[in-house]
Amino acid sequence: MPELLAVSALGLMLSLFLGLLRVLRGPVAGDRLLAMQLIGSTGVGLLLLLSLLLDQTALIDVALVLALLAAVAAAAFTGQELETRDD
Amino acid sequence: MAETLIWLIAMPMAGAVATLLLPRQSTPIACVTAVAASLVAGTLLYAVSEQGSLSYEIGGWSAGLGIALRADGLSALLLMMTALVMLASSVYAGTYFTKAAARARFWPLWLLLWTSLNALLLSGDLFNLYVTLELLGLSAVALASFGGKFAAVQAALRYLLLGLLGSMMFLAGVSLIYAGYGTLDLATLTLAVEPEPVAWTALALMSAGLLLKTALFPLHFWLPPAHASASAPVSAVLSALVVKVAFYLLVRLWMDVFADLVTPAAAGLLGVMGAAAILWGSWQALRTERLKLLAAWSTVAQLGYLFLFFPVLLALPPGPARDTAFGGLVILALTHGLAKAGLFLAIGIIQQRSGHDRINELNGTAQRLPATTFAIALAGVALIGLPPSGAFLGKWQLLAGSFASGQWLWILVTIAGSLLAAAYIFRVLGHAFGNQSYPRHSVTIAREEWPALILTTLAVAGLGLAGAPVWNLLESGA
Amino acid sequence: MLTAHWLYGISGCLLLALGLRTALLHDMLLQRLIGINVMGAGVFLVLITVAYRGPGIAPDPVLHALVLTGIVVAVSATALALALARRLTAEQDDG
Amino acid sequence: MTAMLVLDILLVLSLLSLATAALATNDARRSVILFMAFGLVLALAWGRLLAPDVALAEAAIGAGLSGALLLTAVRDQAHRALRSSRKPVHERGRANLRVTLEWTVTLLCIALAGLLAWALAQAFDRAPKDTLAQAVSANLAISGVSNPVTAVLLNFRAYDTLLELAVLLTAALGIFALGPARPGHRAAGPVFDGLARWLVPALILTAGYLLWVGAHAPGGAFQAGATLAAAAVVLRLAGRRSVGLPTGHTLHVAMVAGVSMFLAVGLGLLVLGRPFLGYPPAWAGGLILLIETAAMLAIAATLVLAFFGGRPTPAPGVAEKTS
Amino acid sequence: MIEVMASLLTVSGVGFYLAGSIGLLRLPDLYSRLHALTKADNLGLGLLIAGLALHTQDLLIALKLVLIWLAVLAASAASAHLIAQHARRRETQS
Repeated sequence: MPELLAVSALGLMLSLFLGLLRVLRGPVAGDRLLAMQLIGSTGVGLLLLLSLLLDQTALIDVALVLALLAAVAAAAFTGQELETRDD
Repeated sequence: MAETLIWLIAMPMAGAVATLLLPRQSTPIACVTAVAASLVAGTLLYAVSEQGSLSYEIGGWSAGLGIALRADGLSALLLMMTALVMLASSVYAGTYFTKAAARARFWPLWLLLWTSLNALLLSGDLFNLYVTLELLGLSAVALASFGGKFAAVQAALRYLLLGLLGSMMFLAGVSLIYAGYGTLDLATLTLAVEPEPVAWTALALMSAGLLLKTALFPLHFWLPPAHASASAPVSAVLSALVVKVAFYLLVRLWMDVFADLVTPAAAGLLGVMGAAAILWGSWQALRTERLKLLAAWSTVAQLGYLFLFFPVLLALPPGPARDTAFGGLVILALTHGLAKAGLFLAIGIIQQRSGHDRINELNGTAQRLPATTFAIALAGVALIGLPPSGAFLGKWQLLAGSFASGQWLWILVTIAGSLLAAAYIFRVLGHAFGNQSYPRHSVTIAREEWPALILTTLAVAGLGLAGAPVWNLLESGA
Repeated sequence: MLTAHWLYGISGCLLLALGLRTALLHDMLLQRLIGINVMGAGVFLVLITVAYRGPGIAPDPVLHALVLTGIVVAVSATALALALARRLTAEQDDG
Repeated sequence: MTAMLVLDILLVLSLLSLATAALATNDARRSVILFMAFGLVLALAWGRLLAPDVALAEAAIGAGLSGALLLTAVRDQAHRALRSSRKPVHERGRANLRVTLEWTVTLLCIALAGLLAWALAQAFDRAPKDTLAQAVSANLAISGVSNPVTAVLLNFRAYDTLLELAVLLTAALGIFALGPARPGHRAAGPVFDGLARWLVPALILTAGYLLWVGAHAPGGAFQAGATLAAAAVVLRLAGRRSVGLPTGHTLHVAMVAGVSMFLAVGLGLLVLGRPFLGYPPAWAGGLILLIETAAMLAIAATLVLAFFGGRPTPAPGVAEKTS
Repeated sequence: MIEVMASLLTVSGVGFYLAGSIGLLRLPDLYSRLHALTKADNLGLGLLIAGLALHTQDLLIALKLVLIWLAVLAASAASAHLIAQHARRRETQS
């Protein structure tokens, strides 16, 4: 099983690496954000695998935080700020 | 007695909290804090002169696992100078910021800056020093941008970026030290360190970061705009204290912790950079149109003298000769701190009264503000290094040490720098005493004029005439 | 010396140099700031690598604590820099 | 474990290529997105190197908050801030000088990396000197907590953490002094609003969990504070202007909560005849939790303030109280 | 038996992830990528988490795993929506 976990982790890392290529290539911001979304959820999966592989239960909490914040980037990027300043 | 060490840090920090929570009473709270912290600094100075070095283990954990605060003669003297400059500048700042809302925002940052200065001078732990450097940098930047003028914010942003760069270099050195020696405690490290690649790479990284922060030529370019565009009380402490504590840390590392590693070539390099700083800084001070920029460039030059001491000290044999020269370094640093702070406060008064600080239009200042003009003249005496100022004693030791070790170049540079300093000071005084009839001749000293006058008097008379205790203190605290 | 030490240690040094180069040379504030943060990441990577003792062995907690402190400090500084920058551009637009 | 080695190599390559790409571009927005991806991969690296505490902080900060912070800065055009200072290069001589400078700096940086790596290799080659780690585990039982990282942060080196909170306070005050906050976001559409509706409570619960768990497992005040701040950021992004950060005096109290609780405990112990921050072992756990709770509030308040970019103004209709 | 199930789920989860990344690289435009991707990574993580949940004996951890999956599902749906909206807005603007 550890071997299988390690190979699975490697598979996810590979997937993440491919996702990064899209982040690097773009061409438009939407593409990069979409790829960020993918590598975010890949990162979550990878952390879960690593938590078993390295016997670090705490990495599940890291995955949880990452999962909860996964939408913040897209929201911060696409959200529209108010124009008027009322000060 | 060792509790004074922690009080020196806790007191301004508590003052910062109190001024923030009670904005209406912030000015009285800040003044009380300033007086109390100065008294504690005085107590520490007395305690170190009586008992020698003091140390305090925070949390009761032995140094290494925990963090120790340490004070010897050098740090006690610099803490006292910090207290004097901060106290005087606090009194001045109370009158400088006329709006209550501005004062309420100013005091917490001001007291946090004081906290960081004291924390840096007392820290005995390398990583803790990194945190204090960041606290110092951030509070200095926040204060430099205070008021929000475009030039000030721009200079503050540059200052912040370079300061961060310096801190990161320092931290890189710290991590190397921990990797190699497994400790962060300075005292433990002093015993463990050996001349080997790990140690000297770490020292080089930390020194590079600190040289950036202490603005040694050619890393000085951020200093004049940042110091000249800040408000007067802030400029005073930036020039007098903030760059100086970074220099203190360099001295601590080169002369104390890593003393075995320092080679004549490395010290010579610092000397050459210092010499360049003296000549370039003084030249720029002579050419500038504005009084504040003059003072800022003069800081670049004066820091250069301090670095000239490195090759001189290293060439002298360890023992009384070196100790005497070292005392000269300390007294020069102290004099410059007091004089430069006084100079900036005096310039602040001129700027507020006449609405500008253009040197060519200072005519009549001597008649209108005699006390302030006198303070500038006193500061000038200290900056040039004339007797009886403390700077004279310091430069005398520098010359004597250079003479004894046959380093003629430093003698030439010191003399040239002093002549240039005389030129830029007399240029200012010449304009200030310029011929202008002025109707009223009532010699009054306004409240805001006192701090500058007291600081510059201390620099000239206090340190110059009573310089001997400095040497005694350095000896007893060693 | 473990393979992980080699890999991650050298990467830390490279990140430090990369960040430093950008912080010194880049024209734009944001990239300089990111450069400084990359530099910090490099130093932190070195520290965490030093703390690492190999699989199944408890790493050095002191270094982990130092890195946590360092991250907080770096974030504070970045936040202040961005606020200063915002103030600058706001004034540039006004005047 | 060749799979692990390949994984390590891929991880390191990702880090280096992301950093290079983020720093090489002139497009600020692109640079920020790449830096966020860098933060995410960095969190994985911390996990891989058995530093879950650091990974938690990086996940909350690097992948979430600082990304949001930098993205709003891009929208403010903050990247233009220092640009005007460098005049466009006209003469050929200046251009050559610039190229020479770039090459010199690049070579110096490469040399620095090499020097550092060489010195580091020498440090690794010695017998591991982990006396400090041993001292930590020897004293862990009387530290009040069982997570050694928390023990170092809040007991053995609590003074560092006190100063760190002072750094946060300084940054908050600096931002505060610079002017009012951004106007805020438009109300988000139903999709994000629906997400925020359950995400915010989930983040707050997670923050509480991380604070509590920090005593015996990875977690603690900083991770909890960053998560709490993320909740406020989500609210802000969803366009809820009136909630998220208190204004006026309440905000001041939140900002100084960490420093004042630390000082109160430290000086209180000093008055009782113990060393500054020298907790009696029996009280240590409780005092540490007390300090951590206050620190969490301060950290969250500061990070949200950073995202707001200035003094938050009260909701429209409420007159501003003078401070 | 459970062991085999868990392994099978994990491996197929990774397979979906890889398919998603390759799709991200190969598909021609943003909208088709959006379409393919949201399915791939949700399914991939779902399978992976199912596999890992079979592995663990701890109920709290299993619960956390499910929570993580739900969070990623929601975030992914919301981000996809926001990105599509953003892209449309850009198109109508230009």
